[in-house]
Amino acid sequence: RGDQSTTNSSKDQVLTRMEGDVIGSMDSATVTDAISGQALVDTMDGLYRYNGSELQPAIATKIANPSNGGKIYTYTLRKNAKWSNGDDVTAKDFVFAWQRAVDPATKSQYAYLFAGIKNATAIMNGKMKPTKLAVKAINAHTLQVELDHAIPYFATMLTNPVFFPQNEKIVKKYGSEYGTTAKKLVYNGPFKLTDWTGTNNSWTEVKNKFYWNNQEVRLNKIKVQVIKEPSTALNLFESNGLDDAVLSGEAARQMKNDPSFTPRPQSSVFYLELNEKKIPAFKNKNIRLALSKAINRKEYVEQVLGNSSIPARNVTPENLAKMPDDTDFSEAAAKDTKYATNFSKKEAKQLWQQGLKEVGISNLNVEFMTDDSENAKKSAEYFQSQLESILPGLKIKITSLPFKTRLTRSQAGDFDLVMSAWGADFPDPITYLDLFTSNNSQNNGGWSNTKYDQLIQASKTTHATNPQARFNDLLQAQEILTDDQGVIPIYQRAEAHLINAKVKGLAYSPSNQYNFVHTYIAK
Amino acid sequence: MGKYILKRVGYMVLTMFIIATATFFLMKLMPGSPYANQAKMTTEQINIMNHQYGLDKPAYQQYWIYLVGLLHGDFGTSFQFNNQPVSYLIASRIGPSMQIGVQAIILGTLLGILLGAIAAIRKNTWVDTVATFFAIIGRSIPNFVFAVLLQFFLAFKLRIFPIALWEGFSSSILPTIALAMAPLATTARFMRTEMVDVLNSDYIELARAKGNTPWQTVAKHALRNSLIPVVTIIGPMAVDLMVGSMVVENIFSIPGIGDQFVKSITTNDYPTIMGLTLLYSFMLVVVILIVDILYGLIDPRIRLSGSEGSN
Amino acid sequence: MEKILDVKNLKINFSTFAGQVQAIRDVSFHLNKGETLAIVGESGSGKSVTVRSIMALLANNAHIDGGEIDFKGQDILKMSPREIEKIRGNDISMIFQDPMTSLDPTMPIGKQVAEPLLIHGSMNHANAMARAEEVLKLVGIDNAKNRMKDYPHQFSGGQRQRIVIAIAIVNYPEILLADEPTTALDVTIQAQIIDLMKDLQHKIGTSIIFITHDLGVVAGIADRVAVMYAGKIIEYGTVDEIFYDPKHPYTWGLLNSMPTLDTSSKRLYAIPGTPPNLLDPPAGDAFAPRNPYTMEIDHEAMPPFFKVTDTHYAATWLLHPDAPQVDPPLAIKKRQAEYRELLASGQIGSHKAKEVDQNA
Amino acid sequence: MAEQTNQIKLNKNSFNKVGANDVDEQEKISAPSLTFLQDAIRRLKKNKAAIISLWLLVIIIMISIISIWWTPSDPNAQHVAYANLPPKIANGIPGFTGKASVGGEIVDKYAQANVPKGTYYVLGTDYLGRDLFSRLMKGVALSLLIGMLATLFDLVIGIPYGIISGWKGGRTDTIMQRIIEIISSIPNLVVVILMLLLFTPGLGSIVVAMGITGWITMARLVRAETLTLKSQEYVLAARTLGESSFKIAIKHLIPNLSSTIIIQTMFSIPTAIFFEAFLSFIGIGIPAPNASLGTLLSDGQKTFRFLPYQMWYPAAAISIIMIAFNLLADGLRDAFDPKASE
Amino acid sequence: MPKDNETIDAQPRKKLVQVKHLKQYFNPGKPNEVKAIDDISFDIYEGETFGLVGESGSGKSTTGRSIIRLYKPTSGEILFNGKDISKIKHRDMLEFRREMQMIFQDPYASLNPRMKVKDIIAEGLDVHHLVKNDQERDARVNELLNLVGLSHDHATRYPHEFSGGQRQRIGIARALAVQPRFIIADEPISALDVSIQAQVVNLLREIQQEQNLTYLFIAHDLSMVKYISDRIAVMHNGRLMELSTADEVYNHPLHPYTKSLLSAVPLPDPMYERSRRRKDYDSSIEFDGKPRTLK
Ligand SMILES: Nc1ncnc2c1ncn2[C@@H]1O[C@H](COP(=O)(O)OP(=O)(O)OP(=O)(O)O)[C@@H](O)[C@H]1O
Ligand SMILES: Nc1ncnc2c1ncn2[C@@H]1O[C@H](COP(=O)(O)OP(=O)(O)OP(=O)(O)O)[C@@H](O)[C@H]1O
Ligand SMILES: [Mg+2]
Ligand SMILES: [Mg+2]
Repeated sequence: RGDQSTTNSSKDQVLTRMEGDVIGSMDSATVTDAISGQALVDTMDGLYRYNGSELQPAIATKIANPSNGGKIYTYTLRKNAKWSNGDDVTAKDFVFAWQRAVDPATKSQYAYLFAGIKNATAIMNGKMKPTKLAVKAINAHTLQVELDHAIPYFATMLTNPVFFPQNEKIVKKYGSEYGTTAKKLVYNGPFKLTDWTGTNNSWTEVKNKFYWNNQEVRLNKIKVQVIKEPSTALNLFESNGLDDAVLSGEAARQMKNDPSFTPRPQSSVFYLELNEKKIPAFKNKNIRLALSKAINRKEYVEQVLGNSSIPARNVTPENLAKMPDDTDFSEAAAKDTKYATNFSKKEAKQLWQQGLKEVGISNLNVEFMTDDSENAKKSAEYFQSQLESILPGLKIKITSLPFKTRLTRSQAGDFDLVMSAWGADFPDPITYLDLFTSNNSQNNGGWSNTKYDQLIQASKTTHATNPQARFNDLLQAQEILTDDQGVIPIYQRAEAHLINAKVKGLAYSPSNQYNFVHTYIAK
Repeated sequence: MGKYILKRVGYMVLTMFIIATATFFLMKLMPGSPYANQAKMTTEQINIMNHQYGLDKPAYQQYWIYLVGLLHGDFGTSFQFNNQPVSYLIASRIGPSMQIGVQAIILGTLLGILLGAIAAIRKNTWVDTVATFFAIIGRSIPNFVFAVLLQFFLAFKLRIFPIALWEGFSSSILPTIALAMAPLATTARFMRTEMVDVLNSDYIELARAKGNTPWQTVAKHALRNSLIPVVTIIGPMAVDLMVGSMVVENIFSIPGIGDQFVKSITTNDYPTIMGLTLLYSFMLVVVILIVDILYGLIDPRIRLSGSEGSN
Repeated sequence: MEKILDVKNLKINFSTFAGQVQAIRDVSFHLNKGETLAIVGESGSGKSVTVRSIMALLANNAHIDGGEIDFKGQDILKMSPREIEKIRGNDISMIFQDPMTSLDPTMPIGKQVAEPLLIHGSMNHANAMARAEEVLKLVGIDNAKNRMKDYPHQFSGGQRQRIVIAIAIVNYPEILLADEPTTALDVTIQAQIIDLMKDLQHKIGTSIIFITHDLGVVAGIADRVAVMYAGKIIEYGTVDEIFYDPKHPYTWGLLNSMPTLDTSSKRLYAIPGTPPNLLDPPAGDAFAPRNPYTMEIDHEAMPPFFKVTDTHYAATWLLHPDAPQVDPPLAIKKRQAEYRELLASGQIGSHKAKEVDQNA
Repeated sequence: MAEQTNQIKLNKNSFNKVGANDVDEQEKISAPSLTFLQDAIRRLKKNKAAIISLWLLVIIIMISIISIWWTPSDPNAQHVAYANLPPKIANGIPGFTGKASVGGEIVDKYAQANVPKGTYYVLGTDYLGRDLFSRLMKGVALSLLIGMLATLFDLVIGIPYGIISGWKGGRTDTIMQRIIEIISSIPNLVVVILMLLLFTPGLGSIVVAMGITGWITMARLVRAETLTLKSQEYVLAARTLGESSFKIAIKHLIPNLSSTIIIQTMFSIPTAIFFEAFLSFIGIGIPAPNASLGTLLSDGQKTFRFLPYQMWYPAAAISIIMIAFNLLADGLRDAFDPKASE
Repeated sequence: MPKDNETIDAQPRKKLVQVKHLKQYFNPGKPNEVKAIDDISFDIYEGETFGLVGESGSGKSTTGRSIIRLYKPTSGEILFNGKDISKIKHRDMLEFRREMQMIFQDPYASLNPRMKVKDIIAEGLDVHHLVKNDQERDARVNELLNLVGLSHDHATRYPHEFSGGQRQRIGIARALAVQPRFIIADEPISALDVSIQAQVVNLLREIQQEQNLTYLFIAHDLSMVKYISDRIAVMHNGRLMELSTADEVYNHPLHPYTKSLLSAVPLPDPMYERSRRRKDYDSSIEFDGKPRTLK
C-alpha cells in the first residue's frame, strides 16, 4: 500500500515523524519540554552529542578531562563550526548562552543544572551578576569552566540544550522574540528548522549546509507532525504517512509482533511516594513492603500499560548508567534487592497484617493521587483494585488531577499516596538518588535514612573523583532505598514505536532523544 | 438601526468585561503553578520566577494590569509557549478552526435546510421518515465517534480522503463532515417544524390558489419564510461547533484553537485560557449580534430601530 | 340562465384519528353566470370545504367520495393537478378569510398581486406590474404606485383584504370564491369591502360564491342564497325568498336569533343545543334534535328537497303534503306578510333574474 | 335540481310532532371524558416510533435501576488475565463466538486466555478484564443519572427563573434577561471546564457545572411561554377573581407550561448525556473506575482499530438512548401541540 | 329590566362606576407609545347595562380592564361604589375582586385547558373562601351549572370538550360564582355563531334580572348592543364620541362617527340593504385641535 510515498522518501531522503505536542520554545535557555528539546538537538550542536548511548564530541573537538581535582574543564572548539548565518561558533557564544541561562531575568526553568558551576547558584538567586559565572572564553576556540566541586557526570549534562551556545548578535536582535519562530534564530546543528510559526502543529527540519559535519548528514528533510490521537498516528503509519509513529498501549499490545515494532525505554521511572508525615502507618516498613509486594508489576506493565514499559526494580532506570565494570547500574542494584519488588500475594498479606499490628490499626483509608492522563487513570484503577483485593482493610480513593496541580499538591505534602515520575536530566544515578535524601525538596514523602544520606553525600564529596568508590556508594544507597521501599518503584516507561523498516541509522540516547545525524532511508 | 447596533455593541462590551473579570478571578482560584518544570526548581527559583511573571503581586493589581493590557489588545504571554503573545498564538491557530467551522456551518445548514424542507413537504411519508431519521442520527452519535468512523472507513480503508493533518482543502473535508453533523441535524429538525408550520399557513394556501405548482409554492413562498427563523439558531449552533471542534481537531490533528484550548487547560496556561475564553465569548456575542441584525434585514416585519420594546 | 359551475352530489370525508368526519354529505348546487351565490351556515357546516373542493385545495386527509364539479363542461374532480393549476388563479380564484395571514409577509405586495399573471404566462414582468398597479388602484389602495414595494405588515387589516381581493381579480377570473372575506373586519371596513366587491362584479362581471355566517352581509350582497347545516344544503332560493319566505325551521331560527333594530321582545329566539357531530351524523334530519317542529319522520329519514318555487327549494318534511300545517315564529310570519305585500306591490319579483347577467 | 322522489315509507304517525330534544339531552357529551393528559397520551399512542422509544427507555431505565443492585458480574472487578476478550454468547452466533482475528488469523481468545468453560462475557471484556456488559449497564445508569440530575437544575432554576422573569415583566424582566444574555454569551463548555478545574472531578462537579448553564434554555422557553400565558384570558380571569400570583403560577402557569417543560426535559437529558461523553473524551469526565457511556466510548474509541466491539456497543447504547429520547420528545411535542392533533 | 327612558330620567339612580378623565397609555415615553385611552369620563348606574361600541383597537377592552384594575391607569380616576379603586388597600382588594367580575371574548382562551370545569367555576369560591367543604363546593358548582343551562355531568369534564357557546356559559358561571354586583362583558358573543349568540345574550339578561346585576357590555356588533343596552357609549381612537340611551344613539345619532358606524351595520333584510347608503367618516376632524367634551 501507499508505495508512492515510500519511493518519494527513499529518493528524497525525507523522514516523516510525529510528536505528541507542539514545540514550546526554540530558545535553548528556556526550553522545558522534550519536544522542543528534540528540535534543538536536531538543529543545534552543543559541546557534545549523544549518538545512541555513546557520548561524542560535537563543537568540542574531544571529550575533555577535568583538571584541578575535577573542578576545571577546558574545551577546545572546532574551527569549522558555523552558525547558519555564516558566523563562526566561538567560545563567546557558550559564555553568552550560559550566562544568559543562569540570569533570573531569562526565566529559565532548567537553570538549576548549572548549580555546580562556580557562582551559578548565587546568580540564580539574584545575589550576583550573571557575568560572574565561572565560564571563560580563553580565546575564540577555547572555553574554560570552573566548578565549585567535582561533578563526575558533568560531561553528560552538556548534552542538555540549556548548555548549547547561542549567537549573541541574533539573541539581542530578536530580544524576547528570540526562538519564537523558525526565522528568529540561527542554527549550528545538522538541520535547520523551517515552516515553524511558533505555534503550529507541523514543522520541517532541512539539512543545514553550514553544519560542520554536514557530509555525514544524509537526510534532506525531517518532517514533524503533531498527532495527539494515537489511533490517528497508527492509521497514518499504516498508510505510509509516517515513518515513525508512537503507539498507545492497546495498539502496542496488538502490534507487538509487527516487524516495525520498536520499544523505546525511557530514562523515566514511575514510583509511589508514601506520605510518612501525613499517614503514620507509612512509616512502617512492613506496610510499605506489603504495598510493594502486592503489586504485580509484570501483569500491570503488560496488560494495563501495554506499551513495552519495564517493571521497575529500582527507582533508577535500566540502561541509564554503567558501573565502572560496565554492568548496568540498575541491574547491579537489583541483584540483591529483588525481594522487595517481587510480587507475592502471600507475603504481601503477611507483611500487611504484621505491619498493621505493629502500627496498631486494623484498616487504612488513603487517597491515591494521580495525574489525569489516560495511563495514569488506568493505572490508578488497576492499583486500587489490586491493592484493595490483596490487602484487607485497605481502602483507596482515587483523585486524578491535571499534571501541574498534582505537582503542586505533591510538593506541598498535600497527599497520602501519589504516583510520581522522574525523568533523568543526565544519565547518572545521582539524578534519582539525590531526590530521596532527607533534606531534598523533592522528597515529598519524607522517607529518611541516615546511612543513605551519608552515602549520597560521600559520593558527591570524598568519592567524587573516584568512580569506583562513588558507584559503590550509590549502589549501596540504591539498595537501602529499595530494601526499605522508601518509595515504591513501579515501572520504567517505554514508548512503543512503529518504525518504517527502511529507516536506518536511527540512534536513541539515554536522554530519550534521537540523533538524526547518521540516519538515512534505505532504498 | 445605527442606534440599535450601538446599543447592542455597548451591551457586548459590558458582557465581555464581566466575562473577563469572572474568568480572571476563576483562574486565580485554580490550584497549580504554570511552570512545566516546577518539580525540579527550588522554591527560591520559583519565587524569582513568580516575580518575573508578576504573579507575586496582589490579585487586584494583576487584574488591573490584565485589563489595561486587554485594552491595548494584549492578552498576555502564553506560559506553554515561551514568549509567545497569546494574541499571536490565537491569530496563528484560528485559521483552520474558522475554516472547518465555517465550512461545517455552511454544509450543515444547507443540507439541513434541504433535508428539513423535503421532510416537511413530504410530511408523513417514507421520505419524511428517512430524512427525520437521518437528522436524529446526526444528533445521536457523538461527533468524536463520527470522526473516528469517518477517519477509519473513508480515509484509512477507502483512501478517499487524507487521514489527518492540515495540508490543504482535502484535509478539511472529513473534519468538516464530522463537525457538520450536529448543525445539519439541528437545522433539519428546526427547518422541518418551521416549514410544516409555514406550509399550513394561509398565504401558502393563497399561493396555491394563484395556480402555483407545489414546487413553485415552496420555492417562492415557503422556503424563504421558513428560513427566517432558522437564522436564529445559528448562534447556538456556533457554540456546538466550538465544542465539537475541540475533539475533531484533536482526532484529525488540526492546528486549531479548540485543540489549543484543551491543551492550555491541561497545562495551566492561564493567559491562553483567558484569551481563548474571551475569544469564544466574543465570537459568540458577535454571532448573536450578526444573527439579530441579519434577522432584521431579511425579515421585513422586524424594524430594529422603531419597535424595540423593553425586552 | 347560463350555469357556469355545477356541483352535483358532492360527498367529502376527512379521515381523522377519531374516525371519518363526514364534512360534506351530498351537496348539490349551481352558480349562474354573473350572479352572487351566498352560502350561509353555522361554523363547521361545511362551507369552506365546499368551496375548497372547487379549487381542489382540500387538506391531505380529505377524500372525495362522490359527486361532480362541472366547470365549463369539465369535471374538476377528475382533472390532473396540472390542469387544476391552470384554472386556479386564472379562471377561478379565491379570497380567504383572514387578511392578516393570507399575504406572504416577506414579499412586496406588488409582486404578490402580479404573481398570478406571471404564473399563467399571460404577460411579461413589466406589463404584469403595470396591471397589478392598476388593480390595486381599482380596489382602492391609495398611492398604489409607491406602495407596490411595501410589505404586508405596512398595511392595515382593511387594506390587506383589498390587496387579497386584488390578487383574486387580477386575472379577471370567471368565478370568485370568497370564504368569509369580511368576518375578521370591523363593520365599517366590512361595508367598504362589500361595496367594493359589488362594484367589481359590475366592472368585470365575475360570478361570486360568497361564504359568510352573517345574514346581514348576505342580505346586502347575494342574488341567491344556500343555507347549509351539518354538511348539507337545507334550503336555497333567491335572496328575497330566503329572507322573506323561509321554509326551513333552521333558517327560521337563524333569522330569528338576530336582533334587528326594532327587535323589542324581551327574549331573542335562540336555537337550542349544538350542531351534530359529523363523525356520526344522525340518520334522519340532522337538525331534528334542535328543531321545535320535529316530527317522527325527521328522526327516521332525511328529508328530500321540496320545491317551493322554481328557484326556491327546502329540505324539510314540513313541506310534505301530508305534514301538518305549522305556525312559524311570529317574526317569520311578519316577514312573510311583508313579503306578500312587497310582491303584490311589485317592488320585488318572485324570481327575478338579475340584469347583471347580460352585462357579463 | 329536481325534487327527489322519496322511497321512504311514510305512515300516519310519521308526521306526529315530537318537538326538539330536551336541552339537557342535546348538551350531553357522549365522548368519554378525557383529561388533557389522557388526550395527549392517546395522540402519543398513534405515534409508533414514539411509543417504541418510550418502551425502550422504560426498559433501559428499569435495567439501569436493576444495575444498582445487580449486574452479571462486578463491573469494577478486574481479571487482568482475561483482558480484551471479544464478546461471546455461544459458538454459533456470529459476532458472539469469542473469536477474534489477530494478524489475519482467527483465534479463540477465550481458549488463549485459559478462560474456564462456561465463563463467557456477553459483550467481552476491557483492558483490565472487566465485564463490559456489566460496565455498560452501570455506564448507562450513570449517564441517565447525570442526564436526570442535570435536568433537575432545569427544573429548580430554569422554571422559577423563567416564570418570575416573564410574570413580573418590566424592569425585573429586563435585568433578568440581561443576566441570561451574559451567561449565555460564555460558551457553556468553557464554563463547565473552568468549573471542573475548580472542583474535584466527579459526578457531583459535572452535574453542578452543567447545571450552571444548563437551565438557560429552559428559562428562556418558560419565560416566552409565560409571557403569552400571562395575557391569556383565563389568567386574567384568575386575576380578576383575586387569585395570588403564586397560586396563579401553580394552578395556571405550570400546568400549561407542562408540555413545554416535559419536551424540553426530553431534550436536555440527552444533551447532558452527550456532554458528559464529550467531557470524558477530553479527559475530565467521570473519574475511574466508574463507567459512564462517555468513558466507555472514549476508551473504546481508542482501540477501535483492534477491538471494535469496545466502541460499537457503547456507541450503539448511546445512539439508541439518544434516538429514543429524541423520537419520544418529537412524539410528545406532536401529542401536546393541539395544532398537530387533527 | 326597565327599558323605559322616562323612568331613568325621573329617578336618577346610584352611580356604581364613575370613570373620570381616564387615560391609559402603554409604554409611555417610549417610541412605541400607544394612547389606548385618551381622557374619557362616564358613569355607570346601578342595575343598568352600559354598552360600549367602537371599532377594533378603539380602546374598549382597555377601558374594561382598567376598570377592573388589571391595568394601572396613566392618569384619571375610577370610582367603584364611591371608592377610588386605585386606592384600595390590600385587605379590601379581595372584596373588590368579589364585587366586580369579567366575562371574556374568546371562549377558547378564557378557560384553563388543564382544569376541570368544576375547578374553573369554583376558583372564585376557593379564593374567597365562600364554601366550607367539598360537598358545599360541589353543590354550589352544580347550582351555577344549572343556572347557565348546563348539567352536573359537565362538572368533571375539560373545557376542550365543549362547544363555544357552552364554554362561554362556563365563563359566565365562573364570574357569577362570587356573586358580583358588576360584570364587565368584553365582547362575550363576537366569537360565537349567530344561533349560539342568542343563547348567551338571553342568559345574560335573565341573570341580570334575577340578581340585579350591572353590566358593562362591550361589543362591536351594534344591533346586539342596542338590543341589550340601556345606554351606549361610542368609542373611537381611545376617546368617547357619543354617549346616550340606546334608542337615542340609534335613532338620532349626533356624532358623524356614530352615523357612519350605523350606516355600515348590515341587517338581515334585503330591501333595507338595497337602499342602504354608507356614510364615510373622516377621523381627521378629531385632530383639528378643538377641545371636545361630551355634553
Ligand atoms: N382537514 C380536516 N380534517 C378533519 N376534519 C376537517 C378538516 N377540514 C374540515 N373538517 C371538518 O369539516 C367540517 C366542515 O368544515 P368547514 O371548514 O367547511 O366549516 P365552515 O362551514 O367553513 O365553518 P366556519 O364557519 O367555522 O369556517 C367541520 O366539522 C370540520 O371539523
Ligand atoms: N398591553 C398592551 N400593550 C401595548 N398596547 C396595547 C396593549 N393592550 C392594548 N394595546 C393597544 O391599545 C389599543 C386599544 O386596544 P383595545 O384592546 O382596548 O381595543 P379594543 O377596542 O378592545 O379592540 P378589539 O375590538 O380589537 O378588541 C390598541 O391599539 C392596542 O394595540
Ligand atoms: Mg370556513
Ligand atoms: Mg377588545
